[in-house]
Amino acid sequence: MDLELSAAERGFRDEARAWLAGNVPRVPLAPLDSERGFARHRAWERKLYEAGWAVVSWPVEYGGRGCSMVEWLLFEEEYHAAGAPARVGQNGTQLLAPTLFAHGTEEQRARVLPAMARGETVWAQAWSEPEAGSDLAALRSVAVRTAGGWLLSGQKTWSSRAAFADHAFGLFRSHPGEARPHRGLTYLMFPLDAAGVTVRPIARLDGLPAFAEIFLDEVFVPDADVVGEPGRGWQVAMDTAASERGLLLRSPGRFTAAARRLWALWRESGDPALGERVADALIRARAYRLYGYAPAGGGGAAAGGGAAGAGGAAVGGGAAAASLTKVFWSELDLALHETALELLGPSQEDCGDWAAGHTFALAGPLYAGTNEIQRDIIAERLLGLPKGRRG
Amino acid sequence: MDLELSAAERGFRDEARAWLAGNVPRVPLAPLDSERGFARHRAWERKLYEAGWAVVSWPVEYGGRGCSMVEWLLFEEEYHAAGAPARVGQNGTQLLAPTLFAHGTEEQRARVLPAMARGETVWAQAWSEPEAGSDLAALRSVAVRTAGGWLLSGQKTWSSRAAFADHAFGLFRSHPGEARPHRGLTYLMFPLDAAGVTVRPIARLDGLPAFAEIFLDEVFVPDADVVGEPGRGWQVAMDTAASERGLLLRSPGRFTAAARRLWALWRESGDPALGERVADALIRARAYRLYGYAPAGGGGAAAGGGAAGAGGAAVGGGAAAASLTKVFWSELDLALHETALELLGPSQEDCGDWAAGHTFALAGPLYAGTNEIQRDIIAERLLGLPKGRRG
Amino acid sequence: MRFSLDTEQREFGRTLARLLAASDAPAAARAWARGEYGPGRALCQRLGDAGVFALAVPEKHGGCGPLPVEIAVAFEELGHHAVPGPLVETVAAAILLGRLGGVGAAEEWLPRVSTGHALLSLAAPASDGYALDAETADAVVVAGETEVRLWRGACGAAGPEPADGNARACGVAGGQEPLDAVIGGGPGAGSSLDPVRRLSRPPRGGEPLAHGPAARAAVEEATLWAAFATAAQALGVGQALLDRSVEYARQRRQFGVAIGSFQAVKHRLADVLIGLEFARPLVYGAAVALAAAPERAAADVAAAKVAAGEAGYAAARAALQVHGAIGYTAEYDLSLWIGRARALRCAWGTPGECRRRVLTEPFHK
Amino acid sequence: MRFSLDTEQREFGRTLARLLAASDAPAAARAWARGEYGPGRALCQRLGDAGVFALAVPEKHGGCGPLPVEIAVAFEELGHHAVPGPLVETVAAAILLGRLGGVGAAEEWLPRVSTGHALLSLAAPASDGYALDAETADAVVVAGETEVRLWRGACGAAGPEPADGNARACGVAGGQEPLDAVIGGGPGAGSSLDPVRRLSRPPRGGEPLAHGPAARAAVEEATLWAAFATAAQALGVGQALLDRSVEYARQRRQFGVAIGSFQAVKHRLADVLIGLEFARPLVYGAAVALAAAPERAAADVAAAKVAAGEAGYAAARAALQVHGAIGYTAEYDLSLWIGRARALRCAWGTPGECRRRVLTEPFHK
Repeated sequence: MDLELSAAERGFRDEARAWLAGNVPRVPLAPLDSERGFARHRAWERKLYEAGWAVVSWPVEYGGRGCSMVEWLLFEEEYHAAGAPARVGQNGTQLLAPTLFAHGTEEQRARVLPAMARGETVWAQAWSEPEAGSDLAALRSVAVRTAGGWLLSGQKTWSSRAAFADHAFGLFRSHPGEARPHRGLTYLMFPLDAAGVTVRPIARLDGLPAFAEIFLDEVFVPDADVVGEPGRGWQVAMDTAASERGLLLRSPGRFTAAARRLWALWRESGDPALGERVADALIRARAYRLYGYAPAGGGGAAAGGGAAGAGGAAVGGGAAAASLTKVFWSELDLALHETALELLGPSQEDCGDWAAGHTFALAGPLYAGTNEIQRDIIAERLLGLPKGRRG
Repeated sequence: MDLELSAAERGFRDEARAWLAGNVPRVPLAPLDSERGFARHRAWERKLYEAGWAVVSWPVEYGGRGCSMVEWLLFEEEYHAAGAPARVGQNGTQLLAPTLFAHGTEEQRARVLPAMARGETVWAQAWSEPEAGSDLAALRSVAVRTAGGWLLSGQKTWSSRAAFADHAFGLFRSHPGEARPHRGLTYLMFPLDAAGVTVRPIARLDGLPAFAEIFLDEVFVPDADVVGEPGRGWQVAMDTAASERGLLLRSPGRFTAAARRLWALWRESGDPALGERVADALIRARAYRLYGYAPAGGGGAAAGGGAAGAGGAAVGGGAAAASLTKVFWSELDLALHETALELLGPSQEDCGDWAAGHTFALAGPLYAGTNEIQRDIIAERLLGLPKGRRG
Repeated sequence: MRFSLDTEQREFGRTLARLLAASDAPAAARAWARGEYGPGRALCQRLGDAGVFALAVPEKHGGCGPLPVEIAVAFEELGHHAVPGPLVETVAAAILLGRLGGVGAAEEWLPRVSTGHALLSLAAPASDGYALDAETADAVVVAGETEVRLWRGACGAAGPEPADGNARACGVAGGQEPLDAVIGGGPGAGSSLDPVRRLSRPPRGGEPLAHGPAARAAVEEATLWAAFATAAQALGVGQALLDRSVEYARQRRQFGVAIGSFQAVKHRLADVLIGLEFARPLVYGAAVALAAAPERAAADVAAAKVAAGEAGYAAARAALQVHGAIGYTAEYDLSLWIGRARALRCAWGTPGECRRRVLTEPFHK
Repeated sequence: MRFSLDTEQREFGRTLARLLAASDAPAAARAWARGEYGPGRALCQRLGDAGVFALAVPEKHGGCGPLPVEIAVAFEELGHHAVPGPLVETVAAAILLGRLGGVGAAEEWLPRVSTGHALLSLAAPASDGYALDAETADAVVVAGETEVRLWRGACGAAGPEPADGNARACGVAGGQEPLDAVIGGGPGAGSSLDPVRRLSRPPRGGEPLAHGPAARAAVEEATLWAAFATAAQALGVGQALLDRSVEYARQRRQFGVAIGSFQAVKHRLADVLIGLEFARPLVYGAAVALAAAPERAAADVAAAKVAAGEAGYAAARAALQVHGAIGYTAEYDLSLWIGRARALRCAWGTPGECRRRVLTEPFHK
């Protein structure tokens, strides 16, 4: 058991560090969820792509480097430590792409992934509907069979990035009349500028249009844009849902960097009493980092729990283990930002990064399945407690 | 709006303070839940009684002073600040006595209360049964009608003080076959040395027999020892249950004194980082104290919430407000003792009072209705949220 | 001892509640966030008519204050209805001016504050030198450690707001330096905790009002009142968040049932109620302490501030969790209270500062 | 990088688990609490045979250590099965003796420790000078700030325990002072957090082993190992508490359903699992750090200690809440783990001390 990097891993890390040191914009980009900021972030993705850093864990043929999980974790550590920009393409690279790797056709991968990697096509997710939030299986938007494809109608909401994105992917009810609500769904990709699509941006707490409603009125989607088998979209989506909330969505490097910044803030402005919470942020970020290094802790659909050692017998629930991770990082993120705001005091309202980070962190326990749902999943699938009334 | 004491209140407080200063044992009594300690604590009750301090809020005719709620709160503050002994008779004085005041006969009050006040008769509660803990309505012990009274059979458990007490009170199923499980119950008092009663002490975490099982085999109880109407024991008991968990059970003075002791400990051995938790203990104890002073915050069945000011519209649920209090003090008690143990460090295991206090505090979220049940009550009765599956 | 509101105080609270319920304060707050101060100023005028600001002004300047219990009642309601503007600051600055006594500024400003015709802002060490909504305040009291100045706001000499309700084109009075770049505030500003609030640092200069120990004592006392009024406001904000969350949890259905029937939702909202119910006595305890002797009220005010600020913030967190994504949107009114709860938690005394105060200075009585 | 156990390490854990499952460790713990050390000593002997104590003893004294990863595996199991005795202290004292090198005490004691024939206790500044179970330990290493002494236990020179399993009537070896009054421990003692643990302060005197900087460094390192082994043990204790709580929540019915179907119960146990799952990598991270360079492992050990200690204690609180009153009784075995979790939270480094360590000394790598 060791935590030594191989020479290749060290070389990879040093290369990433050097590139980032020379290329991360010195002045932060405008916020991701503004029109100007979106364009800047898209350009940054292109720059990453050209240097080979856009999608390091993907196979080379799609624009990646075929990195191992450890290398990906190292890259993320360097990326966040360097204070590099938020990733505008993350819905695509972390949600859709794993789905295409698992369920897509070769043609879909070749068509979709390289453009995604270059930042040419930015993807929005289109899961929720007004009556289907936590209860995703209750969704009502439909895909009606037509010649050579499907006609999508209905309303999606809370669609992250959709205000400025190019394409979206989501679930639609294609086979009505199934006995159970999560049957008869189909996973589809569609362009946001297609005929019949109306996008209404929705402003987040801070006023930025971080998500949108998408109204669909008989939007034609060819069969080529169905992911997986028609009618089996739920299974396809659930794989994505696990990546959406696991380690791949919010990598340990993000919190390691934030905890270090918090520590620096505390040493500068330090209320000794807040030391307890600052230490906890450092410790929890450390725990998450090591959790990631444990092979079983690896994120996404393959996750099998973070037990580095003996005794972690309770964990073996595959995708359900991503629920552990999601609750952990979302609560860490909030605690960390709350402490920072308190350290900043009244000037918290004049503190750009930390205030924006707090706004972002506030949503953590909500998106990708509320933490209440995650705890239900943990209790039922990892601990084996009886199902409650939910679902 | 003011917090000024009247001349009479100041006089009362000063009298209590002076008496306690002269009479509180300098060496702590042996633990309440040991045979020797029980006897010592009983003797202390006698001493309190003789000086007029045993049951200050009771009418004079039963051994009290007819004190107001404010005077009772003042007495409790002085009592705990003086480090006076735990009250061995509390099951009787705070649970049974209010029930007798509300539902008992004049004969019962005259017979039971003075002996209780003198510490001659120490009462145990006998609510829980093996299959009826949180779900008290599930109880199975029976009272069968017989000439001039009832025959009690069954098993009670977690009966506090029963290892050494003289009498007990509890609920028994007297009218079987009722449609709803909390109908057809009768509230009865019985001696623990009666024929057919077997008491098996149960050791608490620290090994002391703080509670007992009571086995009943056709124990005769005369009609004179039925409290309230036969078959309507649930209502009678629910009144008691509210006092059991409200302010009357754990008075603010207890926590004010403990928080001050914690503060002193911190100043002595002080980890600055723990200051945050020490401050919270002081603040929460202060909040509880002021909550008590608000007329509506007054404990027990009459409680209507602690809103001193405007806006406290949510609270108006009578007995349900005691649930607020119970969750509040039980969590405060635990947090306070956890902080103390941490301040003491490894010597926590050699710290008598604080370790014993922690053991006691650990039970707080359990007894008198678990905090989970209390939160259900708060949500359903005070906030008006829909009933869940419980009950 | 009578630790409860009297009939008149309760009636005062009810009157304000009625007034505010009829005033669409959320719309005024949204306009305020856009820099349209008209509706908010009009609302403040009505509050002035109802006697809210007179509570902070001494009788000799046309007020009836300071009356801390009534101030708490009023600020609970102001928080409950999300009223925008430098309300806490107006009260605290008025108390500061009143405390300084014989200065001309008191005679000039306090009668106008008392009637709701003037709003003040206040910058002090406890606000890290920031002033709230200084760009629309009629004057800003700028308090240093040992000196107090008055900065005649950009709009200081102006008359009532223009009829179109938009921000006035304000000039700079009497050759003063202009405000620093305003930070925070406004929809889309990105980095603000509450888009309705705009903070700025008043420039150096302005009219000197006092200095030395008297100034210091007055500033300390004003800071105490600011923390106190903030606590009461946070309590009202928290109560509004709880009320709305309960309402939503009763109606919103997922998995075939009202989400309010889930134990996780119930317990979270129960904890919010506990937090608010036990913060409230601290707020009124602080009011009683301020009425008795402000110089001995520091710990009580600090306890009220930390408890109410944290309870309000916890209510915001729970409200977000209960509402889900809709609670996270700016267009849904809930966001007004969520933003306010976030900002008030650390305004006029962070939880950490308040706790330190309690640790170093015991409660009196 | 390979941050996971190898096959041999996993097999070692399974072997210990089987051994302990067949040994009725809870009964040995209960006997230990009554002062009947026989069953516990016999169990330690079997653990010694299985190689547990050799992990802390250098090869030249007959062991194979120190091997931190294996020690973590072992102590998770020891915690999981509630094994009584000064196990952490034996390991830490052995490491201390091994680190001191050429002293005769190492040659005398380490081979016996390695085989499970001797149990040691350790008093150090980090334990506030208390030694665990000194009355039955064969020797107590007494570490001051700059000196190390050896106190030959009351039973230090004795042979194997008497067949009746009762405490030996121990004399005091070599004219040493006897132990201070033993505190804590024993059922009915009233003030103990864990009736199975007995703390005492070793008397002055005893055999000097080392002093000066070398002694200081060795004591610091031994303290680190003690904190580390305590963390691993706390993790195992927490896991046992969770396992039992889940089992109970599936079976216990109230209100007509298994209590494990209540969301409040589910979420609480889910949080316990999260706490344990994210403490575990810290424990093994500390093991790796100790293996690499103990002098740079302080922050890692501190992080592991606070996370595992708090996770174990949270598991105890949740277990109590799920079990209700029965969990609060001494006669139900759950109490063994609850008591241990309470004691281990602050043993060999309180959460506060550990957090301070992390704040002042960064993680390496």
